[in-house]
Amino acid sequence: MRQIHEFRVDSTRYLDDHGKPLGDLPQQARDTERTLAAYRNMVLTRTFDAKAIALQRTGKSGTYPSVLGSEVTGTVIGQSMAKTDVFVPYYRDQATHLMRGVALKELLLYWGGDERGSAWKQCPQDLPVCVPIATQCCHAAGVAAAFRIRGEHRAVVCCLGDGGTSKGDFSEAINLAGAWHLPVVFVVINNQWAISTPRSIQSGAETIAQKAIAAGLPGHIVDGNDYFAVTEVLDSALERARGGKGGAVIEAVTYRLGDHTTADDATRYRSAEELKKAWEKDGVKRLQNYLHAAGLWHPEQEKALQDQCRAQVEAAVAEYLATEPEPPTAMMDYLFASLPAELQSQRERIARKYRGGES
Amino acid sequence: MRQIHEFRVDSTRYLDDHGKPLGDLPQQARDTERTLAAYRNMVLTRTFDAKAIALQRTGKSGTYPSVLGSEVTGTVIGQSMAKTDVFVPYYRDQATHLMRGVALKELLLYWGGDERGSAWKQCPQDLPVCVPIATQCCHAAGVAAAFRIRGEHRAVVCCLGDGGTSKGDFSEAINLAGAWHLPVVFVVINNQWAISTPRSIQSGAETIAQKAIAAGLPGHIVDGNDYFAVTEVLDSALERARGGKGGAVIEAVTYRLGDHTTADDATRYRSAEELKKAWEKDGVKRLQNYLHAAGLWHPEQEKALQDQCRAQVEAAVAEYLATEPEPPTAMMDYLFASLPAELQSQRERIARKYRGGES
Amino acid sequence: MKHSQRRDVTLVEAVNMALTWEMEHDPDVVVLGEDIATNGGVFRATVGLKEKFGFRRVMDTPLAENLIAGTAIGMATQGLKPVAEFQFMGFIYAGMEQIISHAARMRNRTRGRLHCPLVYRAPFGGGIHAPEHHSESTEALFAHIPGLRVVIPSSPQRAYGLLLAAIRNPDPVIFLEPKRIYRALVQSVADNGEALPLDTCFTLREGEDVTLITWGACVMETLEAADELEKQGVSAEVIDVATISPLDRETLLCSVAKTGRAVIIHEACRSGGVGAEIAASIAEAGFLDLQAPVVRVTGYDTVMPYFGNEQAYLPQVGDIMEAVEQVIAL
Amino acid sequence: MKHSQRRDVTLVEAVNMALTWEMEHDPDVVVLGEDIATNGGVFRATVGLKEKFGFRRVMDTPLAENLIAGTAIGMATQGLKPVAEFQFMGFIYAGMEQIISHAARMRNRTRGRLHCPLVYRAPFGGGIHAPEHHSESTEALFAHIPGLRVVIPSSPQRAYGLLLAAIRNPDPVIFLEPKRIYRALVQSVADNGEALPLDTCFTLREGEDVTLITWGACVMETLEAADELEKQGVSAEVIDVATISPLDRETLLCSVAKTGRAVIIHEACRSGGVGAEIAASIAEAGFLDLQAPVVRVTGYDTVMPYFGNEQAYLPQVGDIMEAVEQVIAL
Ligand SMILES: Cc1ncc(C[n+]2csc(CCOP(=O)(O)OP(=O)(O)O)c2C)c(N)n1
Ligand SMILES: Cc1ncc(C[n+]2csc(CCOP(=O)(O)OP(=O)(O)O)c2C)c(N)n1
Ligand SMILES: [Mg+2]
Ligand SMILES: [Mg+2]
Repeated sequence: MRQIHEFRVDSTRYLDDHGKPLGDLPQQARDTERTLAAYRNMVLTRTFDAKAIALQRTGKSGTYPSVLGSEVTGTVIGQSMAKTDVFVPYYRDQATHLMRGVALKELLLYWGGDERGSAWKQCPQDLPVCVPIATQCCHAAGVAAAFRIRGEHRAVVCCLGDGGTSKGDFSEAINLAGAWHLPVVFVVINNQWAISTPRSIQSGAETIAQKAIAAGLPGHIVDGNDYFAVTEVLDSALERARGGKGGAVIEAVTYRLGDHTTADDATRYRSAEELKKAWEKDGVKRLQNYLHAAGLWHPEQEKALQDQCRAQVEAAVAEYLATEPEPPTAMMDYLFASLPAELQSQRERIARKYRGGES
Repeated sequence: MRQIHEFRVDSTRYLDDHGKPLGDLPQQARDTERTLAAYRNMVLTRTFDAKAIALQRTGKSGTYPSVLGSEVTGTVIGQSMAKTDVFVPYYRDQATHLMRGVALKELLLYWGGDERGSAWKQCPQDLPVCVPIATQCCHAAGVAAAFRIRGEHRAVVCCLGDGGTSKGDFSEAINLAGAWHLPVVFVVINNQWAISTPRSIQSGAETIAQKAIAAGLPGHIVDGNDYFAVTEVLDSALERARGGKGGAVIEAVTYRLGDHTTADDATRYRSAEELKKAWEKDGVKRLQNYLHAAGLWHPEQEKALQDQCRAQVEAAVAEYLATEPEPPTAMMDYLFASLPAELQSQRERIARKYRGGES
Repeated sequence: MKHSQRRDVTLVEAVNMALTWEMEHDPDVVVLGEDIATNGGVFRATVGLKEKFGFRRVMDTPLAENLIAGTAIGMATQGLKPVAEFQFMGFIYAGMEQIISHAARMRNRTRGRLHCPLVYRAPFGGGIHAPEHHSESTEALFAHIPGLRVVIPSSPQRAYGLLLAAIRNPDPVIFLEPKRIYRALVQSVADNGEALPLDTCFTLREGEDVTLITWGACVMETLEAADELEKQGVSAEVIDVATISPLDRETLLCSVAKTGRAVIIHEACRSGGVGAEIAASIAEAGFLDLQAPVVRVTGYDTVMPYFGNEQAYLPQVGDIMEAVEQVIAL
Repeated sequence: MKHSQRRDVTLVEAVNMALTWEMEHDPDVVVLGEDIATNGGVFRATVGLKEKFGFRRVMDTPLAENLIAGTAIGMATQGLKPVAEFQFMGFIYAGMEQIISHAARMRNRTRGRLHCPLVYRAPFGGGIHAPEHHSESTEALFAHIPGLRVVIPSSPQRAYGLLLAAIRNPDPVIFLEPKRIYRALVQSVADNGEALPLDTCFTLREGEDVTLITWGACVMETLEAADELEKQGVSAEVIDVATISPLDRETLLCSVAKTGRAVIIHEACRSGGVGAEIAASIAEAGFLDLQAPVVRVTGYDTVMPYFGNEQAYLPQVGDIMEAVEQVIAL
């Protein structure tokens, strides 16, 4: 006697590769101000990104992971989240951080090797950039559990990459989200690559969204370069979460248009051909096309925006470069709430060693 | 524009709770010898189990995890596996170990706190009992990868519990099995409990089999107390694996009829009512009923088998109790292939300390 | 309301008493782990908490230590004070990445913006006839990680006072409970919410001739040895290190300055154990005080044997006596 | 066919040379890890292997260190000799449970029936301006685990010879590569498949007045300090411990017996570092030889700072000089 149990995930897109609506747009599309605000953030992010790479190339900063290709999804996350929600990032979320109010200078400090770059003023509860892959998924579940424990109607958004879904942390965290009905939405930025490892080696699963089924969570695929699709799917997932209806896993399908980081050379493992194809789906250009076609955006506005973003980034870079380095003694000052007696002597040694090292 | 992607798992059973066929039996059912051999192993396992518990209660052994409720699935695993396949167990697989040729005395030594209980003579490549939950899943993937690397047509069976599926190791291992098309079948013994934690707290997923979808593997649910159902599903999964068609996840639905271990008291967290219901589905009794009804088994045969199993177990226990303990110096002798100079002096200290401790 | 009632309790009961007190007085304290709610923990350390405080604050988790470690961190960043239990120390390793890379660093890497006021509890050590992987003493792994406090009680009173201190401490604390003495002795403990200081050794017995330095279950054998030594006219000072990281070197050095001799006793294997750091520190800062080398009485550099031979692995009173005779001889 | 051709190589190239040699001569050797096949590893340690030996023996894995650690164990039980790479030591922690509870114990717990002839490679240490979590030196965590060998090369020649020895060794070896000196110096290495001994220190420079004990990248600063000291008329013996576990105490003690003074230099934080075990061992067994306390020059007991301040964390030549002056003064 054989029985069948069925499971499903859905996938959504509204714009074609060139920004032409494939049919009726969701009603959020009527909110022109929101759409334009998103577009501005995408352009700012892309302007920042190019500058950050240049700083590394000229020895003025450290290894940096380009966000090229993630701007649309990242921007939507920042837009859909409420101020009181908590964002749990990985390390390629510049677009979201900027929407959440992280200062350009803070991002520069972080990637410039200065811990103060994580002392975010505007979104003090958001978790810092997370380098150990997928570990942040468990933190996201914990933050969401804290909301549930206190009966707060807030939600968590956790970002990770396609590679991150192979690490147990992701499975354990989404499983807890399902078991405890936690208000947390996991957004997987599927940019097709984990450094040199293609999506196909990462998992035999046809889609990443279907991993949600293992946790009893709804799974959604969305074109990560389609502003309207990401907005609709994320808005409704966050609404469900805040309403106590539990979490979700969203696979945002996009492509990593840059090297993995400035330390990487993607030409070693992927073809120019593939990259060229991916550029044709670029979501920023796509939204720009849509705005132009809809008569909501004009070349001179574009030029003004470009100039404004460049100026904003240059100002931040100037600030960053003018920032006094932290004194070496700082390495002891934030380890514990109060420095144990035992470590005082080590701190004094550092202070002695570095003239003016005392803070 | 919305699209739907569908996924499925199947579930199989052939016998009702009392052993009455629900319809036509699979053709394996015609192999009476195989069926009787399985039944004998189930009875032997159950006899051993009761004795092992008694030994712990009387201080003649250590903490022991009763296998009550897993005998049917465990026996089928041992039966379906080829001698050249490799078994990667957890710690509740006594039924399988006995089918694979592990000696009763070896099992007694292991649970009696003697490492020699893992030096299995008859199945030297099977991995030892694994206590750290789900860690064995990665070993199973590695053994299967070794087969693939060497182009051998062998398969691996890896056992774990329902609780074990919550640990990242399981997800990571099945994901690799899917990505690399490894010849490994994961059998989840879903006995509804992880010590005191019910299946419902373990995951929000309606079934455990659906976790296979996350890895792009086929997932099967089977009544773990239905000898014919488990046999059919496992036989075909192993055939696929050996044929290079990849792995699978099988959820064997059963119930833990005993305490978690002799250190546990299940009455603290589950009802007598629930336990009574579970006994009504007992797979050993179920198969016995089937055999009687089919005229393949008679009361006197049953009695003879019971006596024979008791005698066999008593003999093993006598051997176990008569076994000289390992000398304390043994703790140094198997750490490395050859003891580093540095550890020699520590070994000598042990030898000096324990008269006759020198081996 | 400090209902300062005294109770005769074992070490594990004192743990339960401290958890109960703090959960009653601080709504931010929550506990999570495997089998800790309905079952009250496999050692009963959390028994009764779910009934008193409800499943929202007393949470049975799915079976995943990495998840337990990481979820507690997420909760802590929201200002909760999670007390997470690892069922046995042998199963904490899956949580190492979360503990080392996040719990220990959250405050430092965010320059104080976020922090982790959490406690990771785990029963540790051998000697209870348990199955393999249930007898670990790898406290040294955590003592080497900056940003963590590692606290080990060795009596019901210290279990109560130190656990309260650990929960109230704004930084992550690894709280290791010597299960071999979970029920070895009963002490009268005042249930008044009074914490004991962290980062401080406890001198359990004053002496002149030799300093015996230990922690955890070995405190029992060490005190026994001190009694034996007294009969032989040797006056031993016994120090329970209690907080093995950060280490209270001052108390240790003052004692050695007095006795001129030190023996360190721990259950963990010898090489790279916490005894090494203590011996190195004493040998360096106490160089001129020492009249004999600092000797270590420890487990052997091998895996803890299955229980049939575990006693042969554990340091015994005789081993301590032998070591003391050796250093006294010089 | 020992084509004993010499090549001028860096440390990371020597690693690649050793892997290539052994894969050519032993079909059981396989390598796995993240980005090691097509990309040849983020430091290029495995470049060319996939082209030479094919994807069956050179495997890019999904992104999961626990899986990498555990899969290698499974392969090893089948008699393969996996060399698994952790992309950075900072990401090895997810594999701790597999390494501690299985790799280190398989032989012991099966009484020799199964074993783990595997190598876990990881670049470690700071000083290369890397992002956070990319500059760990937590070798002490592994040195405390019985059943593991922990090997750290500090030159192209030793990288070649020690990696060959590690792969051929029938037990698990943690092979930590000091990435700060991956390309710091070029040596002529004979590609002849000759291994160097494990469990042995290497005396890099003989001296009379003080013994400088170190390993990994710090060997560079230590040799520099020895040169400086010579100018000042102080003759320093420099020992590269190389195999930090199990430890070759004999070589260290013989040297201290000669010099009467020892300074230990390591990058890892001070408390509970491998320097503690070495200092404790020397202070105990070398008690009568020591004319001054054993001093440690190490990283501080805090998290390695982001790269803006990492130099302030790392031991420098000046720190070593200072320590030597201190022990010589006595
Ligand atoms: C636990 C861990 N292992 C390895 C690394 C090294 N590493 C950094 S990014 C990366 C690839 C991640 O790919 P993906 O998750 O797809 O995110 P993407 O970078 O493509 O956005 C790896 C292997 C790490 N940071 N953490
Ligand atoms: C990593 C790890 N964590 C915790 C434990 C303690 N423990 C032993 S068995 C068990 C429950 C396992 O339940 P399940 O996987 O369903 O298997 P079952 O015992 O029910 O057959 C737990 C928590 C362990 N052995 N390993
Ligand atoms: Mg990616
Ligand atoms: Mg179970």
